[in-house]
Amino acid sequence: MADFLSQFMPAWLALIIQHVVVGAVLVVFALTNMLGITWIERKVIGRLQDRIGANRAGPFGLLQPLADMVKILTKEDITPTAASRVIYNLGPLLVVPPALLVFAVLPFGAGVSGSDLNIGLLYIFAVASTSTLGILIAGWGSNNKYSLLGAMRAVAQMVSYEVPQALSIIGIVMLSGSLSLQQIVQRQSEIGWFVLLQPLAFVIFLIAAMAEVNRTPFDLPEAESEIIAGHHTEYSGLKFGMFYLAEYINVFFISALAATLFLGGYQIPFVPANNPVHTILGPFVLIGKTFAFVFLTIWLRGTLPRVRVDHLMGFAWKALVPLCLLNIFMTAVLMPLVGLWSANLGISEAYIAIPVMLLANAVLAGLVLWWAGRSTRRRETRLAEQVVPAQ
Amino acid sequence: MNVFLTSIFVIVSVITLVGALGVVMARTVFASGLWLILSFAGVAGLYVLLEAPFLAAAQILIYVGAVAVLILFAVMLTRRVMGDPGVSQNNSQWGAAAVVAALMFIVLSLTSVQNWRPSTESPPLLAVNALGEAFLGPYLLPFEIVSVVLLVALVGAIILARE
Amino acid sequence: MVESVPLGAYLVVAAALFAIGLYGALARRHAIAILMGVELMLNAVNVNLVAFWRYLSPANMSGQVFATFIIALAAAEAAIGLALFIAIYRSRDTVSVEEVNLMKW
Amino acid sequence: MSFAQYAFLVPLFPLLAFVVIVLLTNRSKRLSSNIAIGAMILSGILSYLIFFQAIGEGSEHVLAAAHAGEAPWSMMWDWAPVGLSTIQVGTYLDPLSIIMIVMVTTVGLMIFWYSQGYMNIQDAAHTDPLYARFFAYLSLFAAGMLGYVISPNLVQAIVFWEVMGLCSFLLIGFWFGKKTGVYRNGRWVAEGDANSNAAKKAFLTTRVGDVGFFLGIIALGAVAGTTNYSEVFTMGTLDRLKETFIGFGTPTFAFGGMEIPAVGIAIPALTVISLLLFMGAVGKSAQFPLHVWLPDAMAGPTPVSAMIHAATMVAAGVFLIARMYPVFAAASEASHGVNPLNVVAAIGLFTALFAATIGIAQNDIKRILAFSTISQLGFMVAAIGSGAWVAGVFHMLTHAFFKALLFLGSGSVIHGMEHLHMSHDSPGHADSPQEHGSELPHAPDHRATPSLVVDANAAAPVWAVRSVANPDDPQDIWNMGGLRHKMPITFWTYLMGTLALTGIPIWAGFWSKDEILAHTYETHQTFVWIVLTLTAGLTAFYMARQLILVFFGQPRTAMAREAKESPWTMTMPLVVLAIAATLVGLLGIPDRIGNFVFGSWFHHWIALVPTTGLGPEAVIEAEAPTEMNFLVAGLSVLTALVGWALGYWVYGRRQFTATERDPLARVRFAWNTLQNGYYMDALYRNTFIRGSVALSNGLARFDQRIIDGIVNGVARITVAVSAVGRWIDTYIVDGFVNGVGVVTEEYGRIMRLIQTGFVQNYLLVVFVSILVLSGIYLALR
Repeated sequence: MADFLSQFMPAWLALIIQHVVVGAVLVVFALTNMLGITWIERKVIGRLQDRIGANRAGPFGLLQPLADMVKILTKEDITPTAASRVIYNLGPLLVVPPALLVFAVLPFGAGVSGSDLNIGLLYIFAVASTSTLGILIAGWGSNNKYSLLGAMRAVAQMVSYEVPQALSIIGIVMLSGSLSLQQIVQRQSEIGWFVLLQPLAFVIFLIAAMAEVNRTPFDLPEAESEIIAGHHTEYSGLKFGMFYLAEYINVFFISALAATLFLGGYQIPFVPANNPVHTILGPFVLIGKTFAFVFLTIWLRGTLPRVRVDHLMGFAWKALVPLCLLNIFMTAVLMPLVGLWSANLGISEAYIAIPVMLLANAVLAGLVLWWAGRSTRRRETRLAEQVVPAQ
Repeated sequence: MNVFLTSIFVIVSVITLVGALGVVMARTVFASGLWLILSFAGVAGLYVLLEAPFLAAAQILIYVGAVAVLILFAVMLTRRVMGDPGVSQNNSQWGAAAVVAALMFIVLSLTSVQNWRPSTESPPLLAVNALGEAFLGPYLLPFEIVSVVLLVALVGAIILARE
Repeated sequence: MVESVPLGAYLVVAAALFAIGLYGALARRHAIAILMGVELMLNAVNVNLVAFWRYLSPANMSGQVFATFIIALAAAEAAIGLALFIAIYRSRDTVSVEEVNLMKW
Repeated sequence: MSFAQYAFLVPLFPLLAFVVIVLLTNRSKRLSSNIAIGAMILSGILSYLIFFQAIGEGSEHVLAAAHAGEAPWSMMWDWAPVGLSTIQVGTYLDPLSIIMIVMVTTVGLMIFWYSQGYMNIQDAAHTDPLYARFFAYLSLFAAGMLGYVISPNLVQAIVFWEVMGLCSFLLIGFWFGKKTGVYRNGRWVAEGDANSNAAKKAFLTTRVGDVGFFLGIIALGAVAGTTNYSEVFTMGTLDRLKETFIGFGTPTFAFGGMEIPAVGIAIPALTVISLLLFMGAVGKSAQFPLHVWLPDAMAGPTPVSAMIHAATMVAAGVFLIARMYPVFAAASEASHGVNPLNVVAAIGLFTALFAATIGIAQNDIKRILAFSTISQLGFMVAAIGSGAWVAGVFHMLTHAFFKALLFLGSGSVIHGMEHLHMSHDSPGHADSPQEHGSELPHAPDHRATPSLVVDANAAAPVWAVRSVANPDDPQDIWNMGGLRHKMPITFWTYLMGTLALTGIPIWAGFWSKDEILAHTYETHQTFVWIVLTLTAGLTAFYMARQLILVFFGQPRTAMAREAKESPWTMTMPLVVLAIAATLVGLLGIPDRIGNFVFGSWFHHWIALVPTTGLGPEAVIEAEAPTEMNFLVAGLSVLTALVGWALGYWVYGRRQFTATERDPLARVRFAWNTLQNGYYMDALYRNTFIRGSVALSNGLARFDQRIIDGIVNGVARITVAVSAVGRWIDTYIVDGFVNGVGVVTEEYGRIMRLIQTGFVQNYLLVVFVSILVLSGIYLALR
């Protein structure tokens, strides 16, 4: 597009216009999806709870998100008197941009992405890590001790779960030899979807991602029954809408990322990667896969109870992180061997890699579960012995 | 192109320096922390301009996402939760400090501005791969030492901070 | 890129950042603010390293390698420093470096 | 199929066994020992495959390939880049290291096998509570020795060397909870921690040598630029090193046509390196000044004694000298000042004789063997030092087999003697407090029974004179007797080992010992020859004494009467080792006798020297194999027989009782001296420990009396002078002085302000200084 425009104007202006247009398209895309997700969530949760869900505004309640939006925008905008006005208003402003910025590198089809950075994954994690700042600032700026405590909890949770989330991806980076998301997707057409090669990492990633975006069962920072409503206790109207918006965009993005990293992204199964159909159909396939994950998160929300706060950190540091390290180690050891065997046997890598990695993952998972079960039983035995005196 | 990049450089530099000035001028430590984030982000922008995207991402990830959050956390933990801005944030030697800093700037600038001859090479296409090879090749020993230092710092911080 | 901005410009920006950080480290009262000044100085050094890398020897990754080392060490330093401040705060109820004077004379 | 390519697996198997046992199977005893033994079997199989491959290719070819750094005989991998060079790890298989891995895995496997029985695996109630850990340590130890033997450079060597040091510490102190005591008022009183003290002593004493070793490695690395054997042992490098000096200044410099000797020190590099490396060997191989740790190390479990003190660790020191022989030889050829080989020979010779005499007066069955080991190590070191390095290595090989056999046999005897304790608690058992109490409810009786006597004084030697007979000590040979009928397999195998050790023809020890003696005789080192022959006689005497008191006559205590033969897991290794101890000498039969069997096979296998060229032709035979000298052989056999006969004459003619004094103890002074090992421990205590205390006391007194006296005297003089000066002072100088005082005080008060205790101030000063310096720099530029 920049090439086309530069016939009429200076090159730098063309570049700026191109970036603005692409950015605007992505933002509109993200916002539309966010509205869709809120509707789907209401309907699905309703069905899970044996209700019908939103059905008043428009057919099937399809206009409900718009109605919600109008309601939120027309609410009174409150600033607590004791709060520092600048900081208080800065919080919601800082939450949304990271949620939108990450879309820049998401591959929607072969060659269709905002920008194919060759450090794409790192970019995503870097930008996503800044979303904690908004929460921290919101908690501090509200000048309310519950907000502050909620914000600190939220930040602690997000910082902790960032570690397993990033570590679970390392296996994929090793398998694809690149941080570029386009290349990661390409690689999956050669060696098989990474969900088959890295099932453990997939599970860890999903868990950590749920915690990152504060979804059930990790929604302690903002759940009403915890510390009031956490960092957005004092916010109302548009500012609360910002948090709401950011959260749902994050859910969508995390789902899309999971689909890209583990489910082959825009690829249609059994269609070769270089088939031009991917350029056209790719975005739709990706959105389809993404909504499968969105449905999964809603399903989890409807099903699982919330994690207790004292278990939260321990789970990340004592269970997920070591497991990630084991997974990295296993991948590092097995993949060169797989390459060697496939070269020796003359078979495509995928046919060797998938069974080998599945088996190794199964063995590792089995060992970990066995060990966890044993240590739990031991602890229970010990506790039981403490309760009943030896006499 | 020239003007465009130059103006971006100017903007990013101004952001960096304004952020830095904010850090040392702010009335509360919390505000200092916020300005610090701005400055870090500006430095990340400088890295992007210098065609070191990996470092830019690392800067955002580590400084903005981790160090700044850590600093804000510490601010929250070390001041009465809703504490007042307090007395002057500067100590008695701030005047001398300003003079020394200004002189330092002058000296550094004097040595900086000379007729550098930039190399005509361009950075490697896959800079991240080259960086990784550098880490595990010629810089293996420092790399391992840094790893050990990080581990020790982790353990030390936990031991220091727990009651 | 190389033609748009001279190396000296980056160095001057880094020098300014360093000087501001130095002022922060010298003049601030709050220990955490001093730490912030130090972080600024480290960032200035990093800008220098990366700028020299880009302009003088882009093929050799040493500049980026050392910048990465500095980032890692700065993170470690921040963690340790803040843990220390919190420990001091617990025992002395202040983090003003002027009041932490047990070792004086 | 090249097995040598996989030589790195030889130390890796036991290492993996260690990791697996420690991390995973620590709770399952039987499984742990099976893993350890399995790993050792794998290593052994691989070693033998490598050995046969090497035989197939011929040792000339192997040595040339290893020396030229060609795979598979020499494999190198980069480990850590350091500055300009890179530390490498790898495997270096020359004939010497191949024969060593075969020996170590064979003997080690027997010891592992035997340990199962010794630690009572078949009897769950008496199994050692730390059984799995024991096998983990043994595995790590074996890994250390194997890794050391095949290391291609001294850096890897010292890494594994220290692994061995660590393991010896862990294993000697294995029963760290065991208390020892003294026999007082008819019962045993717990006093000290002989085991943990012995472990610490072994660790620290060898550390003294290791400092030298480490410095030697640094010196070699600094001078030669590498410690890789294949690069150091080239003619070029060695010739260059011969002319290299370490020191300051130049040896001479020219001045107006005159050669003037320079001021400064210049030490010939090779001599220094050789002597420093030899220090490591002295520590590890328990040579004279640093031998004191080895007898105490007998406190460890007996398989450990066999492992550490027969087959592996102490051999590591001798192996080091053999491995670095080219350096020693080059240093000797360069002949700058001290000849290192002469030092080696002198130390070895002294140690051999010295330890043999102490062995005569020991009562503890293992302690006799310990001094015998020191003596035999001295034999080997003396052999290498006097140029018979092939014979020395050969003796190390045969010694490993028969000394391992003797140690294991003594363990079997002790085990049999403890049968009484096993069946019902002994008084000693009841009296000795158990450190682990509830944690170790069924400590085996090795742990519970006091066996060593310590003085209450902590500074006293860990082992001391046996003042009163201890009826419960299962290791005291005076408590034994007549075991020949109780433990026949042990007796016959022990007899084989004794015959081998004392150098009776056809047994292994004879051939290796004779080769050494013949070499020294034929190279006209008559003094060495005489002393070594004498040592052989003494060896025969104390071994005869031990054999007679342990196995012949009638049982002297209840323990001996109740003794039972050990289980087959212990006796089978004994039988295997007995066969080996009998036959392994055949490998080195001199040409003149054994031409039709092996014909100096060992010599042809090992006595090769690489030259500068390439390929198998580049390897030449270092020297012709020493021929059988019937005069020398006859004399040494005669001496040995005289030793046996004397032993029989003193101890064999009548039945002794357990509490009777040794007949030789009539020569009271000599006996006590010998029994206390020439009071070496006391000497160290009185010199190094007390000496430093006394020195400090002396200095303190010097300080108090003389320095203070001077000061006081000066003060007194000053008082007198000042009385005179006071007048002038008061009236003339005062104003001036007061002025100075005021100025100083003010100045001090101002200066004190600099020391604010305020970090930012200091930082400010630092940066001001930087500014000043850079200002100066910029101004001057």
